[in-house]
Amino acid sequence: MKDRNKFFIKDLNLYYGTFRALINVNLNIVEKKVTAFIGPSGCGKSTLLRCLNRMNDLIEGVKIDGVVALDDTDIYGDIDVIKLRTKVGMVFQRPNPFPMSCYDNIAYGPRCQGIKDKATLDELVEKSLKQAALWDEVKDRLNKSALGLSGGQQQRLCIARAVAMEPEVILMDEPTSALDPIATSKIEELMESLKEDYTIVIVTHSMQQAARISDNTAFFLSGEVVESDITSNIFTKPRDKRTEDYITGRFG
Amino acid sequence: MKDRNKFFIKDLNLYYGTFRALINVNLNIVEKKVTAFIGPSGCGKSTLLRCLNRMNDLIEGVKIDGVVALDDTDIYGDIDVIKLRTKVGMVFQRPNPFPMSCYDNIAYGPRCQGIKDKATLDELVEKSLKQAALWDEVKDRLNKSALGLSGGQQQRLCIARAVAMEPEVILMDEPTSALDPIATSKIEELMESLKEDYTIVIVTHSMQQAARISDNTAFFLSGEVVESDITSNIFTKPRDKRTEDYITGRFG
Amino acid sequence: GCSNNGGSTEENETGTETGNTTVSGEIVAGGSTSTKNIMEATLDEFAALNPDVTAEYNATGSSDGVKNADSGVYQIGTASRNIKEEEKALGLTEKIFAYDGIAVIVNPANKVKDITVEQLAQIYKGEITNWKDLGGEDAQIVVVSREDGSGTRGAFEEIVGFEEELTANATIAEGNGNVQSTVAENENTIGYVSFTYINDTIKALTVEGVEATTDNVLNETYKVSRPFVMVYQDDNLNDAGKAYIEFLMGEEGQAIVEEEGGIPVK
Amino acid sequence: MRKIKDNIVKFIIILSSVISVGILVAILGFVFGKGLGQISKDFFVNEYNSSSYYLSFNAENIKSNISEDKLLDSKYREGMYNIIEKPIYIENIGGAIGIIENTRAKNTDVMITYVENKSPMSKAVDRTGKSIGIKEGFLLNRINGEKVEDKSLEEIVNILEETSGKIELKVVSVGGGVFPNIVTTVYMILLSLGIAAPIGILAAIFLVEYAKPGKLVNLIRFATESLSGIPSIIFGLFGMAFFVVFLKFSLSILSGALTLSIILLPTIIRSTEEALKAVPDSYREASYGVGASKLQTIRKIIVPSAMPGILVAVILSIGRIIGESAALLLTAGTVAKIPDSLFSSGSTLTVQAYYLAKEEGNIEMACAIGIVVILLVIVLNIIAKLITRLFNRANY
Amino acid sequence: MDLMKDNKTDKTRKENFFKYVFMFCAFVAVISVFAITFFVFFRGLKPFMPGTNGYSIVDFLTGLEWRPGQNKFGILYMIVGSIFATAGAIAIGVPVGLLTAVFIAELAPKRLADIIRPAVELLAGIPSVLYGVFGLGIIVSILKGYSPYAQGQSLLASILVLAIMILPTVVSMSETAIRAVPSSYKEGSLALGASKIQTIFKVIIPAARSGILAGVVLGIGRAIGETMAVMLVAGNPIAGIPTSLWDKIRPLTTNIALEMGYASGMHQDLLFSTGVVLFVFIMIINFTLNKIIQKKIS
Ligand SMILES: Nc1ncnc2c1ncn2[C@@H]1O[C@H](COP(=O)(O)OP(=O)(O)OP(=O)(O)O)[C@@H](O)[C@H]1O
Ligand SMILES: Nc1ncnc2c1ncn2[C@@H]1O[C@H](COP(=O)(O)OP(=O)(O)OP(=O)(O)O)[C@@H](O)[C@H]1O
Ligand SMILES: [Mg+2]
Ligand SMILES: [Mg+2]
Ligand SMILES: O=P([O-])([O-])[O-]
Repeated sequence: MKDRNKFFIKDLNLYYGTFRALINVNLNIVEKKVTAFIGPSGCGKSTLLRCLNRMNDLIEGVKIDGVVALDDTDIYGDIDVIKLRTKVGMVFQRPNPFPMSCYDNIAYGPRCQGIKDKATLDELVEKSLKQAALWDEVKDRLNKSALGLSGGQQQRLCIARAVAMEPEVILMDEPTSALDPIATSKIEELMESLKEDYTIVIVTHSMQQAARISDNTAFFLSGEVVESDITSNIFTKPRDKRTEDYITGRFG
Repeated sequence: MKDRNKFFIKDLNLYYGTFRALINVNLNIVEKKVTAFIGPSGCGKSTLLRCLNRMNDLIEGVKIDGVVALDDTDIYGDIDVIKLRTKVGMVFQRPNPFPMSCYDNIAYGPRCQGIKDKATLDELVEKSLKQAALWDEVKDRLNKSALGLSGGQQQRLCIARAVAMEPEVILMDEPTSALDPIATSKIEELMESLKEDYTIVIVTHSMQQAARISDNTAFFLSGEVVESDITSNIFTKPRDKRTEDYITGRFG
Repeated sequence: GCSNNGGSTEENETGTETGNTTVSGEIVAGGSTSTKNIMEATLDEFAALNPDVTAEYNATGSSDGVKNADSGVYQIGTASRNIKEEEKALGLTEKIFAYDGIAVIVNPANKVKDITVEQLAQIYKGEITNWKDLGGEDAQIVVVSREDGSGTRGAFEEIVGFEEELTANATIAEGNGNVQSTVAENENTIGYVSFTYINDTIKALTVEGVEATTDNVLNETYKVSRPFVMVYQDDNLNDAGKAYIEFLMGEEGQAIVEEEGGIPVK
Repeated sequence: MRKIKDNIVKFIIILSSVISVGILVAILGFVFGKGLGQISKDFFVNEYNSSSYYLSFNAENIKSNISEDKLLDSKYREGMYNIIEKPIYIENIGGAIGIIENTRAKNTDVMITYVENKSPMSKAVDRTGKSIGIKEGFLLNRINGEKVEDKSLEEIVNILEETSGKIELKVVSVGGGVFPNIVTTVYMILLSLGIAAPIGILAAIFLVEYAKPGKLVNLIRFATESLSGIPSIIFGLFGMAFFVVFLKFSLSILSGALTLSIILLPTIIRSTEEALKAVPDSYREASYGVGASKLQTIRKIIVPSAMPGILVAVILSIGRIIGESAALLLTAGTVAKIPDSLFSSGSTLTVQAYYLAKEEGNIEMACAIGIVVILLVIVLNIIAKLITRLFNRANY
Repeated sequence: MDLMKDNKTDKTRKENFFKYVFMFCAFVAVISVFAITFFVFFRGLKPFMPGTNGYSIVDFLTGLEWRPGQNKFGILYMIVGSIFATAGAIAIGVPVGLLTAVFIAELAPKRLADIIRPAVELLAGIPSVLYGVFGLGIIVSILKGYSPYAQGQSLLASILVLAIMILPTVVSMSETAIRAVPSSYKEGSLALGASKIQTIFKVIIPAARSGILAGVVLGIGRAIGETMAVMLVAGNPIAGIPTSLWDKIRPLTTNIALEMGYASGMHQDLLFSTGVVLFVFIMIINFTLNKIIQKKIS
């Protein structure tokens, strides 16, 4: 099976006011694979990730040029942003469940889409929680506040919340950086199983993590994508000197 | 020259309320060396570091037992905490210059000690900034607000501020984690030069950084010090399986 | 019920026992603070006799009473002084419904008992400034007056005869009550309030030997008195308003005026 | 050296705190000391003014076996009255009357102290035929037009016993309470908040969530900020000229509430803005991230999360309504009666206290009202704390 | 393609409808704000307009006597009195309030702070009339014993009453501001061997400056705008620039409240003019303090 590109990014520049945070980014993101963005702090990983579901729209003074296409549609064209976001889900660095019950957290997105039927919602909640490997842990406390969960559980709940929308892509911005090792490994396992159905893009600070879980890796430096390739190539035979320096721990 | 222990930590336990954040920690910190604390998030690195100058005193509900001795004096005994802190300086994760001029930032500590003489202060400021490799960059803007400096410069200013107290030990809690690679490497160079005069303890998330700059390394896991040794030993022949797993990126 | 909706009130039948024709409607009155007690008592009695009447009185000041009677906010406005020239120009109907004495008050600790109108004028003009000149102790006189525009002040200045020459040194207190409290709190003060506000926290002086009583005002021996006036636009009066005015000016109403410490007009 | 200096400064700090607290204690002591004596049950349930009624009924012979003790043991005794002459039961009217002394006004009155179950008095009608009913505690003023003032208890009893057929009594309900002011205060709170809270909260949502930062928002912010510094007397002037005179709402609780609303708006807008801004962006991001629309995000996530802050703003506003006097005096009037429509005037507790101090020099009563107000404010503060705590618990 | 926009759905309509509801409310708020401003200025400036047989603005602003009956409407002595009273209240209330806030936020044991804080907030809830009554009953009575005049109503009494009244505002705003100072500043200072007091005065208070100033602004607003309390203790004379703490003053607000019920015609308009002067006062103070805050921060 030939790899199909889910996202196609061409000559993308992004400015925060006058500061150019992304510089001529060209990148393809392959369908049903895990793509990792690595690079030192402030290099623009989160910025690019948030371009993919137009989350940057929320920030005042952001200007963008270039093309970001999802399945060949330019998402910066005249599209329905809300629909885009139902297709491209997102999980954030800090677990951010809503201050409501676990059930309501998962049902939030579908309800916003107008799904009211209790049975449908019940089913969706159960399915999503199972996919997020959280069902067994929370099935008895579905109606308790999600804020009472542990950090790792909260993060899986957020993944379940994203999954409940049945998106095509899931974006994850350092999803494990606030978690302990055990929770981290659970989430990594989860990603492994999710990639059968979803295209996953993950930002991570940990090269080990990128090496462990991703199929493709893009290395960022100061707003540029220095190199992108299949993960093993990046870690074993980087083409760029800067990539090599970073991989071998000469900085960062 | 035989290594002398600057800090001697024995059977230290620390509780945040009922949560035991440090468990029977035993550790020696060698004079005029760089000691790195590594370990996954939440394992107690910062907590131990803050024990060394009793910064934890500020937190409500902290209880401590065990011994932390500086040059053979138990710092949790009947000592003058303020004097302790002049001897054991600290640099934080996020640069936290005071909202005043660069000059006043550096002169702050000495002034608090009662030094008023302008010439003495001038000299001290210049010397500290030079030690922190910042003099050339700020000498023309000493009277401008420190908040106008870049992140890396701010962090070096904070180091200069600590140095101005002419302490014996400098504690650094992830001093480069908020900085870009260039600023990071500058600070690493700086540490290299500072260790001739000072005992340095640094918490870091980056194993590469620990490997690059430290002489000794302590590996933490869930509140315990799993292993501490000279850095090359930790990274090449760890005695504990968990250390090895962490070093080789199996978690964290 | 047998209320007389919109019917006319040919006749004032209050005071008789049975078979009353009552009026209905709303009376909004307001104005002078000094007339408040009288107005409230008569309105209450009137409303008791005519249960379908609702009545309220807002004590917002004499000038406000005239102004609001003109603008229609009040159906009936009251003033505790004579209507001024420029107010007369508004073409409102005026009616004096009572007279009032103004008591000159001092602190109960003050030894002075009597004062002349002449002395009052001198004190308020700032020409006499020490109690010893009045036979009291050697202490400064603290002159307390009311706010500009107050009916009580207007009347007092007019009667005592020092119009617009109030000493710059006077303390201005708002309302009869504040004059009273201010005088009660300091033994060197002198002030003036409506008769209706005399109580035991203060002492009313005799003026030229005459005691501050209703009788003495009626027999014209007590000099410091003034009229209570009501003003209204004729076509702004509803049935209830008309009937009320008749009631107030009648025997019943005037009896209440007297009960409340005012001096009836007849 | 440093120690000494630190200690001196510490001493000054503590001294300042002692002064602040001392002032508080002094003020509370003053208010409670002056006012406490005035507070009784009557104070809360009575009208401020006494009101008179002419009520008539037909004499009937109602026997009663009420005991002597019971006759003395009526409700009025808890209030501000002392019995001077023991009440006498009169079969003709099915009730007892006695002579009492008003401890506050220091005068004596004839009071109907007891009304038997089937007494004709409870079916008494006013002159329009409306049934009002004579109640225990009413003062008796006239019998068939004849004043009772100068008569002895026996004479009065005799007159009543001898009258047969229709009897008309003039009775007076006892005043001296602040019930109407309490009711007016409640109306004022409901009305002003009913107007200002929705407008203010929705306006704040617009400013935080919709408006692009720029000149317009800055202008609005500047306007609201300067407005919060304007003395309320100026609002009173505006309310008087605009609502009272121009719109012809007259001196009424409506004019008062509208004026108060304008006073409250800046505070409500500012505090709501702060509460909305304090909602972590992560909630917004998460909501948009699952494809919620802006309105959905506002309604389901942002406003509920900002609720404690908004509620606190509302409660602070209530405090402001309760404490306001200058503006209300000019717009809502001074009538101490329960307003029977939006267009009747009424005085809140604070206005009444102000009025009593200013016009009647009745400091004790003003302080008594002050006590009620202070208690109200304490209750409100506690509610505000509880709300914050409740919501905080929900958050962690 | 299913990502395409569809503007005609119910959902978008609803979104837009509510957006306009929000906007409408914002405009109502703005309009009422401007209506008041416009109205007060309109009425207040009317007497000074050329063409009307009004009053000279110069006489108004520089006059030393307020005798409406004699057509003398000078408010300079009131302006001076207001400024003195406000400045005095700030000079006393701000330091005491600030230090109390420091005590509550930094020094007091948690339990004590939890008692003092609500107690001080309670002070803010007491209707100002009662402050006036308290001032008349206690402060004025005490001052009378020391005054060279035979009475206690004075500038000093006004200052004291106002200082008490601005205390709660200053305390709670300063306390909030002090609490909001990032703990990193405090940690940074303590880690340098500064004592607690040094940290408070050299780092925390300067860093909390803008919040504290905001409290001061509100406090000034309250001091200038306060009517009912000062009216009872100021003396409100009809003329005379105060030259000592014992002189009586007639604050601008009091002037309005005293006579509004009684005034008509030009007299009433000139009371509005007094309101305009107050308005301008507050604006100027807001503006300068904002400027100061901004300058200090940049
Ligand atoms: N809202 C913003 N306004 C202005 N500049 C911003 C904003 N967000 C990010 N930046 C800047 O853009 C650059 C890229 O930021 P970004 O958050 O994408 O980095 P990152 O690679 O995700 O870093 P990290 O690993 O620390 O999350 C940084 O220099 C950052 O300071
Ligand atoms: N003030 C506090 N109160 C209660 N628990 C705390 C507090 N500070 C830290 N902890 C807990 O103590 C444990 C150790 O925290 P610490 O900050 O020392 O970890 P760390 O190793 O520095 O982690 P990181 O790399 O994320 O900085 C964590 O589980 C943390 O949740
Ligand atoms: Mg990032
Ligand atoms: Mg840490
Ligand atoms: O309120 P006055 O009766 O003095 O006008």
